[in-house]
Amino acid sequence: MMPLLTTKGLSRSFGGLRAVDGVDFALMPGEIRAVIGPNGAGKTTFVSLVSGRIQPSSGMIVFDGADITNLPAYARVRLGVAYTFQITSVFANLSAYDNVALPVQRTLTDGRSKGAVRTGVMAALERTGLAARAHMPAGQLSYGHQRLLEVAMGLALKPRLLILDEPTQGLADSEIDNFIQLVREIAKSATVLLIEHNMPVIMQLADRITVFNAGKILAEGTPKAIRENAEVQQAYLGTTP
Amino acid sequence: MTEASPAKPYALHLGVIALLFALSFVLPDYHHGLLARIMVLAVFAMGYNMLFGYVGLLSLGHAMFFSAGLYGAGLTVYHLGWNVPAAFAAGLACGALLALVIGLLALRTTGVAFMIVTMMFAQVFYLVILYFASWTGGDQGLVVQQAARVLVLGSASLDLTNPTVRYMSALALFSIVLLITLAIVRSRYGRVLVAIRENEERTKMLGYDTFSNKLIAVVVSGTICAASGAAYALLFGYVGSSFASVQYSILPLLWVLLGGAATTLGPLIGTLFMYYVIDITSGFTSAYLLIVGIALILLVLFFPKGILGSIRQRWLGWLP
Amino acid sequence: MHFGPHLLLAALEGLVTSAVLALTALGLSLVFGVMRVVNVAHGEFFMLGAVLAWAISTAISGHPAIGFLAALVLAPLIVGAIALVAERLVLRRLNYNPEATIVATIGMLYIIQQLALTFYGPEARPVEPPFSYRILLPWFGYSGYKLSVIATSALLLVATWLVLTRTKIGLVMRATQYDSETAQAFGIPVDRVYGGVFALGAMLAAIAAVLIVPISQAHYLMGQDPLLLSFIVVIIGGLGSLRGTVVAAVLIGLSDGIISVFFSPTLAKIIATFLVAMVLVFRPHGLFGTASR
Amino acid sequence: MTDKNGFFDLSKSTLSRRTALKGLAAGAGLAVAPGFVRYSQAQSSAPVKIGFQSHRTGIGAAYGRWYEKTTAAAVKAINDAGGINGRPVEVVIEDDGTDPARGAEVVGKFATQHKTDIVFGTLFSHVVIGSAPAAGEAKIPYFVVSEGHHVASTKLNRYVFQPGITDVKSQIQSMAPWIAANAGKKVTQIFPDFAFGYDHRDYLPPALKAQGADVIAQIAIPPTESSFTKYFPQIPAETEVIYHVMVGPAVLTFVKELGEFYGSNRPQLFGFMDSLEATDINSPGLEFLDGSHFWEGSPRYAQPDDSAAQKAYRAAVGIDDNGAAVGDPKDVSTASHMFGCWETLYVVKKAMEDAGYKGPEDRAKLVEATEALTEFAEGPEHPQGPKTFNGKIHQCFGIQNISKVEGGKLKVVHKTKIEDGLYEPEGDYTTQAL
Repeated sequence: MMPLLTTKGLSRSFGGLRAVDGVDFALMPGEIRAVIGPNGAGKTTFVSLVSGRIQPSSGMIVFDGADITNLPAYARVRLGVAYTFQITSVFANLSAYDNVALPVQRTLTDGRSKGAVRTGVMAALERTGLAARAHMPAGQLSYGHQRLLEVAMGLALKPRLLILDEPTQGLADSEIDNFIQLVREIAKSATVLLIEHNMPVIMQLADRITVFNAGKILAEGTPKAIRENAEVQQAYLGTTP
Repeated sequence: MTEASPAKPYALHLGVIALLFALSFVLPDYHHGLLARIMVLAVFAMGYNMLFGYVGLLSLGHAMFFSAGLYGAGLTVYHLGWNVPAAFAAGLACGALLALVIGLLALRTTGVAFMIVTMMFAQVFYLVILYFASWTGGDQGLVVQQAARVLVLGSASLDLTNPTVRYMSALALFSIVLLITLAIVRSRYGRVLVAIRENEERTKMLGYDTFSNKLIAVVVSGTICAASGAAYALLFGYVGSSFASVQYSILPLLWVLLGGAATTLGPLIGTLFMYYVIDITSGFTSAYLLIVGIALILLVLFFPKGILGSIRQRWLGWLP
Repeated sequence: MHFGPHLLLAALEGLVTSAVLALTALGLSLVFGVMRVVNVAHGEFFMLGAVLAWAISTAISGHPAIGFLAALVLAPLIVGAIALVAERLVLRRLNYNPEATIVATIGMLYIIQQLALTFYGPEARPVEPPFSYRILLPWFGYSGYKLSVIATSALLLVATWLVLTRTKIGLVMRATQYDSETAQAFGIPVDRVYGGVFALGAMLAAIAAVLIVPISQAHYLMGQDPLLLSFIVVIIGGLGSLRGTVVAAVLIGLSDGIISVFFSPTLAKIIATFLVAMVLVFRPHGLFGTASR
Repeated sequence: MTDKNGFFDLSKSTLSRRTALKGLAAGAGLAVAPGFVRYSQAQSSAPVKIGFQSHRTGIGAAYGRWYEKTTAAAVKAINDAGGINGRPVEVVIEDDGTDPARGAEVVGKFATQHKTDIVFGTLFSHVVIGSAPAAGEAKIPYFVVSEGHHVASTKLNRYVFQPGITDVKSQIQSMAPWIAANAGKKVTQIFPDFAFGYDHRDYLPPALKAQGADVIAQIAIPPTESSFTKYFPQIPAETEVIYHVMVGPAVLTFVKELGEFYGSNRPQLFGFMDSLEATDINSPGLEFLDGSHFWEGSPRYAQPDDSAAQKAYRAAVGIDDNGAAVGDPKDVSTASHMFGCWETLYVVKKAMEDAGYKGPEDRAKLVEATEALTEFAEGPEHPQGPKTFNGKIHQCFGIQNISKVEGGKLKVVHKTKIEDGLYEPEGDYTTQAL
């Protein structure tokens, strides 16, 4: 099987700092992949490069067999690379409905889905349990609901690759359980790349784990293998209480 | 903007148009004439609102789009003897083309830089009008003769200098632009524009080419303003450089902020308000600018979102 | 006249323009940078400074230098006080909302302009320079006062720079500019800083105006050009950059003077304005601005 | 002078329709028994309403104030002498903001809200040109005191007149013989780079040529300029006369900087008074002008040979021997232009009396009666001097003054003849429909 996403020698430096340093990475279709690493390891920079929010200094990104290194972010989204923000960035002044309508109408315009905007929006809101709050301004939703809305927007893009940047941050335990269910369901139709700090969530969800440290991939493997990897323990697990 | 029943907003807008139509028959002559002018300038404000209200781009150079229409229509009549529809189309074309070029350049910037860049391009445009005074009449401007301002439709001919014809022409333009604005605002495109205003970065990550969307908005906005300018030249017969000065870039901003940014009817309300405040106070005192200034400050203190914006916020949430 | 002297003259003239522009723009830049307020009335504070300079200098008899010096001290103080009142009564209540402050300062513009028209009148009135010494160069004569304007302005700019970088007041202002919420959390009275900055900005404009009235005249509509030019200078220089503001003012003043040597005047203005706009298009954050924030 | 009528009085619309009906009835009556109607109308003491479009704010405000003073004085004089056709004259003032768009609105307001008989007023050319279409469409006679060439160019319309002040083309032309004979043959022009300056740019060189003199350089200054020194090096060294005409608040700067540039060793200077209207000639920095010459429409300073009419006019308007307001020597008038308001109102009076003008329905007759005028004799009604009037181009032509700055005063040293300023008409308004 061909990987959905590969990067070759992907690098990005800010000033003198090499935030991402020659990363070779491959992601198989249908996978749930977690990316972990200490703060400043380059995780967010790495997914930003993949999503096109920032441009690489060197290296190459291939998505579904096509070189997307020079594509602008919006074009990658249209190909099916969706990104949900680490810091909640829903449109606070728009209703939850409008927030989701934006990605829905995008897929309609691109011909990646069919039907009315309304149907698509409500379907995404149902899946995330926000249907009853469709007409509330997003800024007035609780924090947990805003995170869910963020996911709903990602879902509504009908992604083939959904990048979730610390989706459980700030969620209550009960919300986290629901969230895990949701991601499992998403994974039936999309590949998921997950940046996460919450180890129990990772252990429950991830098929494989990639560990970043100092801009490089330190290790990669099944949750079990990673847990037992001494290097990882020293670099990451060991340093976080 | 949720896809609620579209009936209410459309009914409201058609009602406003019907009201303006009815006013034509009851208004005293002076206010009849003034309202015709206000409707034409409200179109200018609506064009400005398209960019400022919905996309959140604050331009201080929209006088150039207005005067592109003004001169596009006025000069083709004056020098080339074109008829009214052709001249109007020339005005629109000039505005659209200018907006495209300015958009391509100015949209490389954002925020205050966008504001200053548009202001400077407008200043260049203004100086160009002065520089080519032998064509444009420079600061004195040109008069489009009455005889040239007749709209020939088949066998019928409409004299645009006739007050009723002028009022109805202004109303027709106003109505068309109002309904177009309403349709855009309620469309998928309108939703994207608002998303760009709220958070451009996020909008990009939802798959939208925000640059192209903004560029289209600049062109639409510029074309609407040009329509207003072209109509002004043809309906009121004067083409002059004062319309390209920075004052006429600030005015639409003021009208829109007064009426309520990002409200479809706000531009009309704001223009109407400003015109009548000046008209009324200039009758009481020669120091009327003082009163206008105080009125502006009071308004912004107590209606920070503009007249219609505040009404929408407090009472009528469904207002588009 | 030969090319060399002509260029020298154009450069001198450009420097005078730059000197006054730098002070005015610095005032706008402070307000803009620290408070994020687009002060459309800034040009009117400039005008008010000039008008007050006329009023003060004509009220005081004796040697023109006495009246002028009195104006140089008093006019900015009065303008600063007016600005402070305006800030307390209006801008603060608007919570410095960017759009609302634009409308409010347009309102102030109308009010100040009308009051000047009513109480001062529509005429252009001159103020006598403190001294009138004509420097005789081999090719042309030049006003000694104009040279002193350049020097005074440079001194004031250095003083402002010292205040901003070496004093606690400057530190407080910079902290507020950088992040007003954090500044507030650290116990900086942001509210009072804003009031002070607004007054200071107006005072700088007023000082510039007092310096210029012996060269040009006080007139109630004189505020528009300085306003527009200051906006351009502030943005070209980069928001909140004092060095950038000064460099941009010199650049714009000099280019205005020197381009006029080569082209017909209106064409020169067209070219200069267009070039500056293009600089901004390709350097959207100005010459010295930073991309972030 | 009243400022204001009711603002938004809906009853007015019905009233206007009733008046219209009355007008129709009166028209019918006129056909049956003209003598009777005329008599009854003449007895009416309803005032003749004149809408005065004034530069109260904006760049023209200094002129506006003095135009208002002169107008008030003329109206008082006319009313004291029995008004027009036995009816008192009432002036309604609206501010045009020195803005062409507002100017047009104000003309509309006079025609439809105040329902004045005519519109009268303003100075700045762009306001006149911007307002002209509104006057033509409302078919309301529009008498301007602008001195621009726009009326005589016949580019406006049949309802616009300038019968009280000579247009700038004629003024320039009549200056040329004196300049060539007395000031010098090599002339450098400095003028503002906009329409007012272009009249000077275009009309002076041929007029000088005809007198054997030459314009050797033309320096246009952009309208936004506030400092001028950098343009002076463009003045050729062999220049004998600098012909300068600047307007706006920056004029004083211009003169001062010219002084700094040249010192005492300067060419002859000839300027248009437009530069220094409402400005004290003894302002600091203007010493440099001593010995230079100016065009003046009507002299600012009282002259030894002033006619009785001129003296009476000055007294009525309230200016002292130095051309400043009586009681306020700092308040200098715009003497070179404002006399035009006085004279225009007397032309209106004459034309209304010739036309037997009774009300707005007679506006067309008023236009024709004005066009039929040919000459205005010097006297209390025309204190500036005699004038001829060309009805085809709606423009009058009068004598001009050339004054020398001497001892802080302006002394008239030459008066031109009317013939000096005549030129071929460029068109004919009377062929336009009324």
